[in-house]
Amino acid sequence: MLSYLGIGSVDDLFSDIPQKVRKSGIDLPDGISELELTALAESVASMNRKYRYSFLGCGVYDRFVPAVVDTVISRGEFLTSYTPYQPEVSQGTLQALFEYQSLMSQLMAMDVTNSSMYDGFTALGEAVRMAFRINGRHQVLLPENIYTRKLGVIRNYTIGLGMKEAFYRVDRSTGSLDIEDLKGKVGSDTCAVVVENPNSFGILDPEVRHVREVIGDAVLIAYVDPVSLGIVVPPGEYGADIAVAEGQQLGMRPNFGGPFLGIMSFREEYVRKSPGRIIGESVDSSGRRAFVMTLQTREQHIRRQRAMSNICTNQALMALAASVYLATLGPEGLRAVASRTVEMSSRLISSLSSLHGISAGPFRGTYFSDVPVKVPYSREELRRRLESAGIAGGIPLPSVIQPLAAEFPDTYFFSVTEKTTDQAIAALAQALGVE
Amino acid sequence: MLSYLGIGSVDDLFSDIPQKVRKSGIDLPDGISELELTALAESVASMNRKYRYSFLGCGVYDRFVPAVVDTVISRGEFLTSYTPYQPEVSQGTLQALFEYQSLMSQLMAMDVTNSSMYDGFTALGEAVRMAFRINGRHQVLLPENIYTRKLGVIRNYTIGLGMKEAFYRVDRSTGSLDIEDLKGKVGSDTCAVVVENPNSFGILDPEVRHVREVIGDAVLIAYVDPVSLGIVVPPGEYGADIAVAEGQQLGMRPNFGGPFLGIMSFREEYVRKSPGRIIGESVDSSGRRAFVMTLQTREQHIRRQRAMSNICTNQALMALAASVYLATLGPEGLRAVASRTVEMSSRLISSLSSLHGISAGPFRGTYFSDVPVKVPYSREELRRRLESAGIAGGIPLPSVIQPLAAEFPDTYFFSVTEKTTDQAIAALAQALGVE
Amino acid sequence: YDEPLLSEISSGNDYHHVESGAAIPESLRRKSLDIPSVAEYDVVRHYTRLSQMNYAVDIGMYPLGSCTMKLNPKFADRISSMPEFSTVHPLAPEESVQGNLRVMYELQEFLKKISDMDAVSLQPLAGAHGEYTGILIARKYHEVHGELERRREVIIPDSAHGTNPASAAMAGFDVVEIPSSPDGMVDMGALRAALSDRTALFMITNPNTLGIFEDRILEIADLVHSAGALLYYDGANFNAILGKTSPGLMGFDIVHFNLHKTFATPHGGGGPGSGPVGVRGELRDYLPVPVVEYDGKAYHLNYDLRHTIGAVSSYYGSFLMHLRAWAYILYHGGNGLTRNTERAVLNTNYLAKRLSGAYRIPYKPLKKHEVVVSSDSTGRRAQDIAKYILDNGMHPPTVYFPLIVHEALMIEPTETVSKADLDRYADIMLEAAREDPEGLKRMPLNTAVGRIDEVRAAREPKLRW
Amino acid sequence: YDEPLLSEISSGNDYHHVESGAAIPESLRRKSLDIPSVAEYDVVRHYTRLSQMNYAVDIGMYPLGSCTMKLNPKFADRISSMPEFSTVHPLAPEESVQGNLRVMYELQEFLKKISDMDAVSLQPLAGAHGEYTGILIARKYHEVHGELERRREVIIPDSAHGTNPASAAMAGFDVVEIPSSPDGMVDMGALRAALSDRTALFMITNPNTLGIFEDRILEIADLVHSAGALLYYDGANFNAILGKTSPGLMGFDIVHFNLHKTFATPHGGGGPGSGPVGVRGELRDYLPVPVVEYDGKAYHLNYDLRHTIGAVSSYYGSFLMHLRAWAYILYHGGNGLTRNTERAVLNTNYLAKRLSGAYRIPYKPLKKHEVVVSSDSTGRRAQDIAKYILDNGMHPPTVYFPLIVHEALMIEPTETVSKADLDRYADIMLEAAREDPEGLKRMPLNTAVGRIDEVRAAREPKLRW
Repeated sequence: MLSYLGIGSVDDLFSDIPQKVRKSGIDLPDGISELELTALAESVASMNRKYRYSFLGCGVYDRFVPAVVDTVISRGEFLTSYTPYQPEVSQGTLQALFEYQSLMSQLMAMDVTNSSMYDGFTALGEAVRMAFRINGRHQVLLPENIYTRKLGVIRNYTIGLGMKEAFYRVDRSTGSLDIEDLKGKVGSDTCAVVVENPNSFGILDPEVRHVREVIGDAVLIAYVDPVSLGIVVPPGEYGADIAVAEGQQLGMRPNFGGPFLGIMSFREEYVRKSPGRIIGESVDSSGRRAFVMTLQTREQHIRRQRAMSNICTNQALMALAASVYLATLGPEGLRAVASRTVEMSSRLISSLSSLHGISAGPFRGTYFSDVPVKVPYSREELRRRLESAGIAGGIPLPSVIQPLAAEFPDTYFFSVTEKTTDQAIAALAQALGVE
Repeated sequence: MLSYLGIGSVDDLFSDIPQKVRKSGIDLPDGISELELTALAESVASMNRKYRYSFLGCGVYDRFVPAVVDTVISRGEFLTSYTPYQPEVSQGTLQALFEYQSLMSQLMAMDVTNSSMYDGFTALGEAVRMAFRINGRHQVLLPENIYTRKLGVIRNYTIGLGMKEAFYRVDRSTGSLDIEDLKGKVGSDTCAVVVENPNSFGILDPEVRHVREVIGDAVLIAYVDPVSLGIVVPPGEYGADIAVAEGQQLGMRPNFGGPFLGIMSFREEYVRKSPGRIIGESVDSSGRRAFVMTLQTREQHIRRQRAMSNICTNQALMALAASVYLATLGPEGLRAVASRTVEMSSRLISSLSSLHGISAGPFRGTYFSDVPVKVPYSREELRRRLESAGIAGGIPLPSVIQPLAAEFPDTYFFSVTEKTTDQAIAALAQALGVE
Repeated sequence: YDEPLLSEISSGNDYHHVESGAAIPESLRRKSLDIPSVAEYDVVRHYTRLSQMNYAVDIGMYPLGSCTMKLNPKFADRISSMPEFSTVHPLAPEESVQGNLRVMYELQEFLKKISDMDAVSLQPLAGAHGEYTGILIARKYHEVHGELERRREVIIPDSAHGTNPASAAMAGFDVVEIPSSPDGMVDMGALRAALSDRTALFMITNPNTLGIFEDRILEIADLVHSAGALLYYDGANFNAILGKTSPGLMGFDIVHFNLHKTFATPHGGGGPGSGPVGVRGELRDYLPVPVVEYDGKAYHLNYDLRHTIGAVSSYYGSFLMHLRAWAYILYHGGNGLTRNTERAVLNTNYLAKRLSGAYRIPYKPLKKHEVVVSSDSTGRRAQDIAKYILDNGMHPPTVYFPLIVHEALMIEPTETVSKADLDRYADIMLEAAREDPEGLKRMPLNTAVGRIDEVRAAREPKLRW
Repeated sequence: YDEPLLSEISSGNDYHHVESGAAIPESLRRKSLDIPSVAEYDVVRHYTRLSQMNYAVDIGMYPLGSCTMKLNPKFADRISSMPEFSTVHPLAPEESVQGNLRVMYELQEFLKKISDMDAVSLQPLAGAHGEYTGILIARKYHEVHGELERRREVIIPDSAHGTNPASAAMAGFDVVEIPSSPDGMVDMGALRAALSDRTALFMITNPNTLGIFEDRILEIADLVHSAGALLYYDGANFNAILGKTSPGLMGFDIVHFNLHKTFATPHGGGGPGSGPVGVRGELRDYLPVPVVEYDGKAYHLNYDLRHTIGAVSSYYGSFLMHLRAWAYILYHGGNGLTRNTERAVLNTNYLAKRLSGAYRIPYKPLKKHEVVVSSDSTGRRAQDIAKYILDNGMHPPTVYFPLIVHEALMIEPTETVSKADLDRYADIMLEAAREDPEGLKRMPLNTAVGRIDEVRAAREPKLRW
């Protein structure tokens, strides 16, 4: 190829880079064999501690992933393809994403779902931005117990809008939102109200059904647990305008925090204000059904600075994983997983509640995955007990809901999934029991 | 469907089974969820002990498998397809097997290779049967140190032929075959002579080059290590008529003994006497290159009791694995793996030889993977030392070569691959060293 | 794709392999190694493209008769790829491989319960290998009883799989073929006439390759046993009878199982298979060694069976396939296995009835796991019908087998197919029966290649690049 | 395939799920859940068939300009699927996740060496997200320096990726677009004119989207810095310069990396991406938290940066992509990464020269990672050329971008393509330039579907079943 190009060496191809900024190679070791790399990776992996039982959760769960999910998403044709700019050779991705939009819309009981966002937190940030595009107002109402990091992401997503936050109360007896307090805080500049179900106390909140009627025409944004929707009333049924969720539980592993999946559904009338990619059904030249990226005029590559969002690459493969997960489980399977989760949290509560000095599930409501547990000893002591029993879990409430740190200094989250066993709960009870 | 068939229940479909032989269900527990099954499998898997270092070998090796191999063979289109009876929709498997035949023929330096046999031992059994079909004689000459189990398989494969075994000597000084002894045993009824390279003492045997000239027109069968052929003279170059090998090392894991891959190559003139499936190149109706199972008149589904073998299902997926392995490594990669193996066995020998009372590599020749090591203590003591160091290895020579048990009571095989590290060898030396 | 051969791709190998400069003596050294040198990106692309030129169970219905191509569950793929199972060396100390031995032991027990046989060996590597093993057991049995010299014959019906006679001949027996009766079953008269004190073994499959249940099986067993011979069950069609009957109840002495059929281990484009063998009572001591035993505390490899035929393969059989079958049986359970059989048989009879308008369906209408139809009633050749099916994106049935049916199409839908696909399949086959016969001969047109010149492939064999 | 929607498959779910009969209060209860009920065999077949309707890097060359679709190595797939990495919870105690933290720390260090920047955050989840993060950093920087009120403008060349202006606008800045000079590079006069004390940031990519290296980059950096603004490097085109130059040497303040481009993490049909951000010296304290640090003994998550912009995503970024990029960098090493860039640039220039006969290639001939050609010289539309390529089994270039080239085809072959494929690609494109223009408009004919009515899709949106 060099001779075809009439050059003497590859260096000639870089002659346009001024000497002053030239680099001669990278100061990193030379490449290694696949054998050495794999051995190194195994040895680094073994630096992570293995626990016998895990009660870690707070929005990220190590749920069971059916083997079908891994099989499908590891297929090279899905894994190594690009954003479907050429629809004729991307019908696989396009149809799968159209199906994802459909499945999620059914799960949320919402009109429309976009083809994915980065993760739950950024999806929530985008939802508030979208609410602003809908009504142009400047106050967002949030639950007082929202995760601090989630709030931080909302702030960074709305920094260019001049959005002001306000917080409504969560009842300390039921663990549900305080509808009167919320009502009192809604004003004429209220852009959006964010409700969570389950909320950050782990409670499945029946009060969300009453929010719509007290917030006027503010945009109602629901942040939900998608697995819970197997048995829990979906956002579309309590009047949500936008519903968002972290989809990690639907066929993905905890992945140390990523990749995750931001799910975002909304009312049909708002679709042209919505961020992200969206797939539509159309026909091809011979009238056959075909799928294509659509409403692209909302997007950055067409609309540039006037785009609805800057999203380009999103989480297509994770959307596929979530679809395959739901398709594999089916309605009965998802119901069972959700139901089993509630069952295990209730077993966890009864098991721990019998222990002296422990208060498990201090609120009166129904818990889904995350159960706050108040313990009678120091964080160090708790850590010691859990470690020696081989148990991961006990995320301090103050670390994830910082404003309530003073009120709940000794409360820790222990979370369950359908994988949680009675044996694990017994081990936890033993570890927490005062000797 | 029941109503279409005009029956009341599925039971009606089994009315032709006489009551006397009817079974009402199977006395096994009901099905379980995928979650429970996977957890059970993990717990059963954990009943296997994990070793820090392994020196197990003697024909089965835990070599490094490039990720590409697993990726390709786990693709559903290869994994879940059938024997390519319908060639128009099986060109993937057919071309891949044709390529396998080609690659193996190049590796062996033989004319033709069939599209796979069950494993190395049965391939050797079939090779002796094939030799009988070639010349109809009744004596097979084998090395005296042949693995006892390999011999057992040959016996079971030739039981219908009235084949008699005779054994030739292996020199105790060089570890190579004794060409004079072999020569003396060849007779007019000698059907086949089997040579091994490396032989069962682990020695790369230079004498194999001289066998052809002393065995007249008996069929020369070479049993070789396919990885060694990266650097070692191939059977085609020392006059083998049939070359067989265990292909497990080419991209498969030890698999607790299976599935493996029997490789079988031979001279072109014998192809119509050969067992197993074979793929040929042809053209389709429009003259384009296409592949198809061919010479099927040798096979059981056509020839029935006069078939060259009873093989129907063979090891197509493993043949694919071996092809992808060789394609990925390329000539340089295979050479390096073979070369590294020799390097590590030589390091093992020098490391252990410095230990008091230990004799590592008692023969004068060049070792490939398997090194016989004579130790000064009991089998129990050896086991204790290895276990406490987390080392697997030390297959007793008497257990795999039973006729020589009395001569080598305290000799054990320690085997290396390209994965063996200096650290592992040091750990072994420490474990074996007399305190 | 018009996919080049690996040897025609010249991108140059770029794999990062281990390094070594060690040399061996000149007398051992290979001069050159000319396998292809291809870059990793082209290796990946080559095999990915090749894979797409295959039909597969993962693509659609695959109703090859007597092959039982059902869904190979992905949970079994996952379990069989756990390195804790697959990296275990067969010669590792027994106490270090208890997990693998447990899987094998439990699978032996499962197969006993399913078949009502008394002992099982997992060692054989495929169905035909299991047959051969079974025949070696029969051979040894007669040898131990001093009758081998006399009992040189194995009787086999003309509808049998080709492996039956091939395996019998391989073990040195003479094959006596008996014709089927007009009802497609064993001709009792012919069997009686064939049986004698020269008979070593009678081999059949039930239901037979016509998908028909041999309802005189107990009578057959009596006849065979009265003649001093043994009765062999070819397990290729086992998917028809799970939980409904068993070789043990039917009086068989030896049986092989095809794990890659009945228990859904993947066929891999032609293997690996796995063909465990089960035997009744006194034949237990003839099984190949080792077998796995459990003493209540630990699992052991027992090499010490009194009349063992010894070794038929390198180690313990196709362990990863044992593992998959073990997982399959646990997942489905006794109830699920029985239900699978029910669905498979229901699907077959449904499809048979749908086809019965255009295709001749010989023998009695009630089928088990498969149905053999003849295209002679359509005036079109079975092979041409098959190619029409190919052109419509599905896989044809087995054609021209069993040999006793003219223009045979042998269809086994299995339980893992939807009614929608069954209907689509029936529609395609019915269309084919109406299609212009000359047009059919030019098919397939929509496949990677057209009809292939098989004669040329056999006359001028080109078997490598 | 004419593949039905999942909702049109009615085989009935048969998955063995966990059992539970627990109930929740009526007030919380969902009445019905109507997602499809499909058997596992149909789920597998549906998605396998869908997958085959996709083009992919594993199928062939994928020369989408500015997308860097190179081989995604399988060793990285294997490593990223090790459960020891992937099942780790982000809130597990720091001392229990040292392996994962080591990977992240080392990747930060690798990216620093590659870019000559001083600190790196792995948190952003895609390239555009990295841009937004970078812009938030710039915003905070000006805020800390008391200049945010005044500095409301972000300057962006007209050849920039669309994400640049979109991200800037999202952070509340006004976008000032400047035209390119006749040589396809930054128009220095226009830049000088645009810069002022209202400028917060100048965003460019180098080489730019025309594949041309901006050789006045140091002058640009001086101008921008003199105006008190910061200089942003869009890392989408990083594959052109590994080991040859770096944003650090060129004077950039902030840079994002696309791990899914330069470091070959798979694109997954549109994500997940990963867009780490690097900064120079004093901006280190502005990075999102946490960053990973190493004290010589253990790895730590540091949340305590003085001017941190806080959190831009749920946790630490797309960890599995970090892991893959880490593996990619280790496998190739410093020498391999540089060689990859050399091959990528060589391939581009080779392809450019081969195409130069028929296609107009605007601006200077020496290209880096990609070349933009115009089909206007052929009298055929870029989109039609693209469809001709589709019909020949390969993937077209990016079309109609950058916007400043008429009928643009933006081609980036990358280093993982053989000369044979480059030649084939050139041949196809040259053929297309000679093909009947009307015939081209009817293409593609060989793909799963023909040309799609995009107007209808947008006018009457049907966005779900």
